[in-house]
Amino acid sequence: MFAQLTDWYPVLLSVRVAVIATVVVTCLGLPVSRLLARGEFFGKDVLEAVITLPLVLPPSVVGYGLLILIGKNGLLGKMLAELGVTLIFTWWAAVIASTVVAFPLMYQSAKAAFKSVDINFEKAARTLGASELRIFFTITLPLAWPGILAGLVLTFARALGEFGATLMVAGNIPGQTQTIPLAIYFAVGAGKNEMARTLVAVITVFSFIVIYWVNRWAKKHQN
Amino acid sequence: MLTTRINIFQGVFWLIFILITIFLVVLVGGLLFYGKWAAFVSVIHHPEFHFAVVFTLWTSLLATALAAVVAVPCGFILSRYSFPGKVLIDTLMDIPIVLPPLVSGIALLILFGPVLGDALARLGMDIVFSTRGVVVAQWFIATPFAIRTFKQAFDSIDPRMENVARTLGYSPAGVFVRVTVPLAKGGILGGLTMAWARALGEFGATAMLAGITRLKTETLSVAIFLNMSIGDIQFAMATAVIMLLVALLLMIAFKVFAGTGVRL
Amino acid sequence: MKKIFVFLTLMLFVVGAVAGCGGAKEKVELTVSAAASLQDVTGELKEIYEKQHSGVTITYNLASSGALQQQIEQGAPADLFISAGKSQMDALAGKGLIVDSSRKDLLGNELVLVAGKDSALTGFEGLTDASVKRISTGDPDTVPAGQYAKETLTSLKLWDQLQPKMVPAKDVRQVLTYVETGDVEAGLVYRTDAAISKDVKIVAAAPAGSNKPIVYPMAVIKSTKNQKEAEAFAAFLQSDDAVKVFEKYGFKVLK
Amino acid sequence: MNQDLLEACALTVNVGKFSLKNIGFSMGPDDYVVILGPTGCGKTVLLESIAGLRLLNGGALFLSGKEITHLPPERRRLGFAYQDSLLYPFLTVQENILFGARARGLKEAPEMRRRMAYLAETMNITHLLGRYPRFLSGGERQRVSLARAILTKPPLLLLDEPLSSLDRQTRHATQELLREIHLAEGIGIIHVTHDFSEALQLGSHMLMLHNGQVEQAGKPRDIFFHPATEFAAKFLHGENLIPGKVVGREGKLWFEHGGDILLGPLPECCLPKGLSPAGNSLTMFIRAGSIRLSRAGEAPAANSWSALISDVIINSTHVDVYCHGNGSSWQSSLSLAEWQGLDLSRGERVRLSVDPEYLHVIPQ
Repeated sequence: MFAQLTDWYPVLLSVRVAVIATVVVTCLGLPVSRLLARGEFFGKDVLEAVITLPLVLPPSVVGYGLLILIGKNGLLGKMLAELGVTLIFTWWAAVIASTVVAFPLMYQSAKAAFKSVDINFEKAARTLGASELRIFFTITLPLAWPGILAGLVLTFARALGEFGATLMVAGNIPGQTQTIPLAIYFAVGAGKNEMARTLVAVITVFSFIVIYWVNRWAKKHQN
Repeated sequence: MLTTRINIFQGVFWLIFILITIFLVVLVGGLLFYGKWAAFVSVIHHPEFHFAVVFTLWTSLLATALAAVVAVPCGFILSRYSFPGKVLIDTLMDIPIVLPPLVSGIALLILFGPVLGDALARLGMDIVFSTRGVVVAQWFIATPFAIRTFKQAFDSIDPRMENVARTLGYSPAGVFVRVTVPLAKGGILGGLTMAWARALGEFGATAMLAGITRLKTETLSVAIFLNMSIGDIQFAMATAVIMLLVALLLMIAFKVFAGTGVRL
Repeated sequence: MKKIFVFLTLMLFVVGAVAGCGGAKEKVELTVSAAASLQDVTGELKEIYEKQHSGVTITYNLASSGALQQQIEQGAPADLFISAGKSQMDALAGKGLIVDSSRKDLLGNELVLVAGKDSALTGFEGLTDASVKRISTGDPDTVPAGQYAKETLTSLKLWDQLQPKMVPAKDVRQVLTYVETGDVEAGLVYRTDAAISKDVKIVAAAPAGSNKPIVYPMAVIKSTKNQKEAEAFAAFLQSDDAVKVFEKYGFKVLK
Repeated sequence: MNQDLLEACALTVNVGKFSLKNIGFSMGPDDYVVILGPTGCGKTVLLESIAGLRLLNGGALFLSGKEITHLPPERRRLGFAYQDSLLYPFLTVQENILFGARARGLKEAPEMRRRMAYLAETMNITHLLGRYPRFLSGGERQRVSLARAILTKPPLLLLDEPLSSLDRQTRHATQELLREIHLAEGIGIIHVTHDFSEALQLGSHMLMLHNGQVEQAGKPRDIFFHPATEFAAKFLHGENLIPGKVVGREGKLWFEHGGDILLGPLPECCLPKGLSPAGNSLTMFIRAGSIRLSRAGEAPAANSWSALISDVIINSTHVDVYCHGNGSSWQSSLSLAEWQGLDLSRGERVRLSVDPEYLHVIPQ
């Protein structure tokens, strides 16, 4: 039924990629969603739609777009090459792919959460002389926390399962850029059904434990 | 002093915001300009493209509607009721997001092939290699996003808001329609957008369950795959870009459509 | 909010109407699961065949050979399978899912070394050069082209040496994309695929005998309800009419 | 006797580990009942149970003689308003007020329109009708919330801390409004609060809750001066709670504290019912305002004792003097005029005295 898992590298790599991508998405996503939740300006609708786009495109197309962007001859790739940085075919490319693909999920969740925060709490804090940064971290963020947590779970899950874009920009180099979903894909293709099943079990159990733990934690802190 | 602090804070936010926007615009722009303009024209006039657009729109919208039908009660129950194993089930509903689409596709293939295939065939409801399969696959991929966001949206409602409506004469169903849903509107819209976007771009599970058949189960994602696999990258990318534009228009239309008259 | 519900209900209605349209068909519909790289050529053949046989509709299900194999193993309703590699067909034969007598090697192809248009690469021996940083082939375990590439490089005694440079791809198309964008300096693909791409050049063909013969086997699936029609179509694919079309696209037809 | 508006019989409600036990009371159509108690005593749970928002685990409810125990909230037709006004943000003020009419399909009915206009007029919110709640102040929101609750003329209005989120000025105005609603509309009110001054000012009846049980019920004034338990006394800011014994002397009952102080005779009315008090350890309850204070030189008299001033706190309306005597602390409140006439300061010896009619003992 199951195969002995001798190579744990894909598992460790997947965890690393998913965690870093989640952190990056959070750091980038919160400011963006906060601004768009409150601000009103011309073209906001279009901008919002643009941010949601990586969700719409098939991941392989996102991967192709990234390849054109951060590949050796890509716009960004050339600039980075001059600085001595190569992203393509490294696990950092996997992080970037996961980040781009999962970003809209955090954005949508966090935006709804920020919108639901009663603006009067912030106003009250402002009249008490708190700085904007302080208000954000001590008032807005805690009040919006449940929604952000939902975004975190979605982001983490999506980053962990990301396949199409990762395959394109990070390649499928065993021991270097092969994450679990990639390993599963190639195990299935090679007819190694036991290995594929084992890897599916690993990724399912692992994500189950993490998400379960987050949910439990959230439930406990709800009251 | 106060003003400078505000400026630094907002400056950082705006900086990140602008960088992300530029990044995404360049990403999409790369696809746009890597192709040739002639390709766009030929894509727009191609009957296969017309089929794929219409097919994708109705399958993805149907999948989203079905996802909403499932996610509204699921999200509501997960948000409002307490029962043993609730966190476990809550977690279970997120798992399809983690699974690589190929695995989801195989799982669906097993379910609707060997397990349920005969029964469904007797009902004339074949799923495997049919257009229904496309909807099923998209629905399966999109639903967890809707459930999670809907639950979150229901969570953020003060139950006393609903209590007041009960005392004002509304039945539980009336409260749900008149109070709960309007209050959760932001989250529900966000969830629907996510689910729809995900259904729109779904490829792996669809390809596995519904097969990749020109002019039959050809969604835009499938069209992109088909054109890429015969080396017609120009055509594929033009399709992708037009797909983006269609999605963009629909999203904005949806927002305007749903947003009229109600301001939160 | 009410509007959204009205909208969704409307969608359901429309969709119900569309879904209800699939009435009974008198025509025989053949589902051919074929490797995705065959779609253009098989598309042309479909038109010819349907013109000759008005009672048959050919429907192609196109994906990578591995995915097609998976679908057939899970009982997906395919009638004929054209694989890009021998191993997928062997796997199905091993499970007794194909009509063994119908199995034929339909097409042949050739493995070539490709590089970017401006590449200075002249042959396989140049791959060890430091200027070649990355080489892409199909994944040797899953992609038939990758298997052949491994055989060729092994027989040239380059495989072990080139291992650190390798980027295994999920199909030939991905290899070509990498070469086109310049992210890898060289790749090994089929001649038919290399011919389509305008941004790559063929540097060299794999030396004769360096890999097992590249064949595209086909077979009728055992669970088919249209065995007669499937066999008839298989015979057509080997007819002279079909050979002309295959050769137009650069395939070798095996008899 | 008039028919009761609401009769609650032995209500029991379990909420997790907390439970409301055996609550019974009744009120007439003209009553303004205040339910008083500290946070977590079950006030809100009781109110929600009456409204039908929580299932009863036991007991029965009757509204105007009809049993409503098993009716869902929407069929009880009671008015209800929470502490934070909880207006619907997606509706204008007018739509919020008409929300209850909409439930009955009467949103466009002329009598409802007239009623809304009338309520808006009396509550001074006519100019706000077209606005969305987020543009309203706290007091305005609360008035809209009240208008919404009484639009369809419910016989009974349930209010959960309606004043506690308001500032002092708004609170006073809203208090007036509540009184007016009660009198002019003829609506019975049950008003939950933790503030006993609110209870004293508004309530015709009071129900004090503690740990899910009725601690004491009665007229607010009676409870204020004659709390039945030590908890009630403390919660009503009882200043002097002095332990001691009740002793019988000359056919009367007296309160003895520490051997030196003998207060009495105790008035009959203030003794705990059903208790043979003599010899029992009890607690003496005296309001600070009932204790008089004089200079130490005056001759000892009945119901007086000597003490040392330990602290003096001067307020704008009165002066609180804290004393120490006979091993106990005493608090006396003086008017500013009295205080000026006495001219005392910390450390001085004084004589405290109390009129026997202000004595009240409670079981320990």
